[in-house]
Amino acid sequence: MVLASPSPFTAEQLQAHRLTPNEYEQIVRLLDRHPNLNELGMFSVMWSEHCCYKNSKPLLRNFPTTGPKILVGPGENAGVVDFGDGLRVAFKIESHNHPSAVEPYQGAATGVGGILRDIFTMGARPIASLNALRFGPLDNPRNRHIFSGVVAGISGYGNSVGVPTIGGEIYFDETYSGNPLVNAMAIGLMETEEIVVSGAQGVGNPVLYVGSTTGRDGMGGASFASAELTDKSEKDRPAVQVGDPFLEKLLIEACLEAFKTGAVVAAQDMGAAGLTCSTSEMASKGGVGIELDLDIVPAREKGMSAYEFLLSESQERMLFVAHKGREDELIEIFHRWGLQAVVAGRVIAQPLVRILHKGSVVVEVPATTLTEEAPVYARAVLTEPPAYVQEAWNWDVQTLAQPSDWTEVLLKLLDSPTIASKKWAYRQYDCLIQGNSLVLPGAGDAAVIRLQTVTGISRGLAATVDCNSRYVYLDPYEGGKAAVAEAARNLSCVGAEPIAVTDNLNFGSPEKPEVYWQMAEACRGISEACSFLGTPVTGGNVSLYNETHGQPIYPTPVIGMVGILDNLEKHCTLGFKKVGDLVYLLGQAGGTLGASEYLKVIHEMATGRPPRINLTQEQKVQSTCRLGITQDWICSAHDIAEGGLLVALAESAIVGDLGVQVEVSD
Amino acid sequence: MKIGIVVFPGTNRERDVAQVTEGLLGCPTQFLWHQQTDLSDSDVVILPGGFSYGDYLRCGAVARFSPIMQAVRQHAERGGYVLGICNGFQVLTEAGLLPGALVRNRDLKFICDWVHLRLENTRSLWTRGYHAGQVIYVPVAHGEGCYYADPDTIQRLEDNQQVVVRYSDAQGECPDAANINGSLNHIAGICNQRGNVVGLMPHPENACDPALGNSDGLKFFEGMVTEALAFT
Amino acid sequence: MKFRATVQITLRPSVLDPQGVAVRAGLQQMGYAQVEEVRVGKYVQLELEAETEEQARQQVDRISDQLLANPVIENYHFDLVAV
Amino acid sequence: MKFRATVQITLRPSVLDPQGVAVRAGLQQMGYAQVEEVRVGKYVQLELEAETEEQARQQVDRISDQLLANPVIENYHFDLVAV
Repeated sequence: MVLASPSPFTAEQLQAHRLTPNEYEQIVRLLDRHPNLNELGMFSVMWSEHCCYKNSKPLLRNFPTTGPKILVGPGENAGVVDFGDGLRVAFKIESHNHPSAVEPYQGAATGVGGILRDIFTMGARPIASLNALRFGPLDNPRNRHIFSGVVAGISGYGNSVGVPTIGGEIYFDETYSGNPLVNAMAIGLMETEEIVVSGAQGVGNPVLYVGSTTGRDGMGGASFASAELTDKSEKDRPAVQVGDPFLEKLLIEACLEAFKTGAVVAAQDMGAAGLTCSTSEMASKGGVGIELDLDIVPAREKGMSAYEFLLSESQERMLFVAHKGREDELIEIFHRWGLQAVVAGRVIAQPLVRILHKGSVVVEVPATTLTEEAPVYARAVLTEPPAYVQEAWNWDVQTLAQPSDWTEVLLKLLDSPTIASKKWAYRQYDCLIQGNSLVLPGAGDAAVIRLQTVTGISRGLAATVDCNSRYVYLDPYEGGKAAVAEAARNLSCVGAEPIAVTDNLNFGSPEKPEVYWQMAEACRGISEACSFLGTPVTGGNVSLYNETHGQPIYPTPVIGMVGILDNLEKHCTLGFKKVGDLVYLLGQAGGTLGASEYLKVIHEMATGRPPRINLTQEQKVQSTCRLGITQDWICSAHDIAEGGLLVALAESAIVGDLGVQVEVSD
Repeated sequence: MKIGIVVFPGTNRERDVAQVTEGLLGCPTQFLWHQQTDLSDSDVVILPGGFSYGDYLRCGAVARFSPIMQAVRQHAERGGYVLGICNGFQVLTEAGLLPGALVRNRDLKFICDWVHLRLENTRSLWTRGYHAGQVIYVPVAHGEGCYYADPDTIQRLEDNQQVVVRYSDAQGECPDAANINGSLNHIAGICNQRGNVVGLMPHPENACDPALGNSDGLKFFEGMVTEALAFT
Repeated sequence: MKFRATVQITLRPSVLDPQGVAVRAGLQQMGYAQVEEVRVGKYVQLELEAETEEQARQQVDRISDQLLANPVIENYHFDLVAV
Repeated sequence: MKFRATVQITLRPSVLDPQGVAVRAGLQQMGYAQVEEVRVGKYVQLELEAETEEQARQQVDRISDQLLANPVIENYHFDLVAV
């Protein structure tokens, strides 16, 4: 039954709020009335892909998410994994692709700030971060500007906040020219007895707003028509937020101190869409309601409307639920660290989000309508691979001319930005702070840092981010498997046992059948590999509509993976060590040139069928490699990836400052 | 020998130093919050690395006016030992406890890399364990580490042997290529005339733990332990 | 003719200015309580050759818009004098 | 009375100004060959309460000398207007 009264909103307003007509109708059915403008803004953000995964939810259902070492799986701010002896590791990856295209420095910086907050909101001290970056070719000045801005932003924020940036990957390809990818991963070590959850509990408990003040930043660029904002001229409304790493460092210390008092019932970072997201998710996860008064929220600007308060994306802010009577204890801690802290509301029995402004109720909606009842689109998946894939699979290697000068080929490959050394970038990241970094950027296939228990037991944590998006573009199922297999292989090459995954699924528009097919097939491959290799998915992020002028980027499901080194001395790096050492190839030689970097760099072709992953073989090769490292049979190990065997040998020689001689028999 | 490590809002390497002074060397170590004014309980005061007050305006510009800096000045005037590492060195120059200033790196980028340092003055508490001309391999991590002072000050530093460490190559030479951030005379660290206040940009504390592969920096802190024995 | 331009680049009013906030806190700590608002920006001094003042103004405006200021989060304004 | 001061802080000529050098190189690359000299500094805008303009000037001068500029490497100059 749709209400007889006409909708107070024009088609443009709905479009600006990225809500389709029938999504609007569903809102009206859920509320049994028309939403007001503030409520419409809240639904617009909460029903975006970023918050509710409406297009990807059906595909994520079959990821394996449980395992003996998994303490917290998908659904919380970050996944938590048991590393033994009381060591519990929180980790997650998140994307800031669109803001980084608009303002590279601040887009990347606030991406790092946001993912760090997801970690310490669980009660964990951030101990490391990694990043997966993708740009267009560097011969284009615009791409160079975005690349140097993003690296400077990660460096500026990460170094100041005091978390070592220990690893990552950078790719360059035309597909990312108009739409760079900036995925930031963070890792933390639990410092509180109990893992802090985000579900609100205890009717009457105070709701605390802590951290920085609220301003109008982040509104201009979001999906809001200008009509909804106060008369502030466009010139004054920036599309991007500016991060303050100094304040975030204070927020880390204050929050961890606050959690250890036991006075905090629940906590959540104010991520995308700030107050809207935190109030509705905390209420719905706890099965209760939250009432919040905007007049009490510390504002940085005068005359802000309720709409602007609710949708502002100002940085470095958190929402807490405290035990009634212990709020002053928490407020004192935040004030000592020079931060805002006010009781802005309370937990209520009815499962509603009720927002007050200037003495009147401006929003009152059931919390679950915002979080659980978002539409889910189970789209049809193509039964046949799209034309571009079939054409690529028919590519015949025989048509390829044999190179006359192999040295020339190697030098050209080593000189291509995707393969070449990334020192220009990681030299700007502080990878040593906190004094636990063992395998540094460039030294091994994965980063390794030391974890220490209070009782002095030390253990290694290895971490990596990986994805070859050309493989996924040309065969999403095998490409998805390859991304997981390569991440696990990189961990095994430093001697670590792969434990768990966080993923960042970067795709084009799901409304395009071939893109949705890429998503479905990639997820099928990822879940198969994660199940087989025993690395469950503990959460992650989905970023869709990554396109320029309607042209989607290569499907890029970035896999972040962490692994355990029981014995810190038994770790391995990729550089050759001693003259006279023998070089072994684990696994089969040969394979295909399909979708290879060789084809792209030397022949400027992105075609052919990528190599198929044999997971049983993969498991054997990796466990043999790990065994060899623990038995001290192996003194260097390197995964064969872009550029194949030739480039892998060259990289081990260069890093080891030695030579290598190999006979290749036909 | 009791160690006091100063913590400003934004300091972020205080634990790295404590891991060495207390963790590796067993010296009693405590953190001193920037609003404290009593340093009587500390024989050695260390200003560690970080971004005090976010390094806004200038690195260390705001930290210099914290209440504790008055106490640090008095501690230094009494002959007490003061060490400023990276941001700590910047705060000491802003406070006038050491001459000159640290400006933006020559190539405008933050640098985190390992460098060779040549020991120049080995009479200070911190460099007593090394011999003059010795080359050590330690990391740097800074964006504003280019040491600058007017020509007279530079001349005075050289004449009084107040240059403690210089950026060099593996052989101890000082070609321009080894000057990582454009510092005048390759200066990486200096001391005051009396020698009790030392400031340097590199991070010896991140090159102390053999378990992490390099301990060239450990002797830097061991001087305090041998000095302590001399006290008792 | 030689001209000297002084370009003042400031963050847009509603953009968070962490530097301004930190400097104001520092000033208050030093006892300057009567300082209410602090904004920190960039200041660029240019010397350039141009036929006329009008042409110099156009040059500086384009330079400021294309390179010196980041239009997404900054505003600029400049003064020009013949040298 | 309320006053607004604009403080311009520039590096002393003897101090290397890598930012100025980089900006000039960038401008040349963009075809602005006629730009000869570029110096990059800081610009601070203060709003403060004071009884008289004279008192405000003294305050701003002390603030600039003590905090905003580092005399070892920087010069400062400011303008003041009543608001």
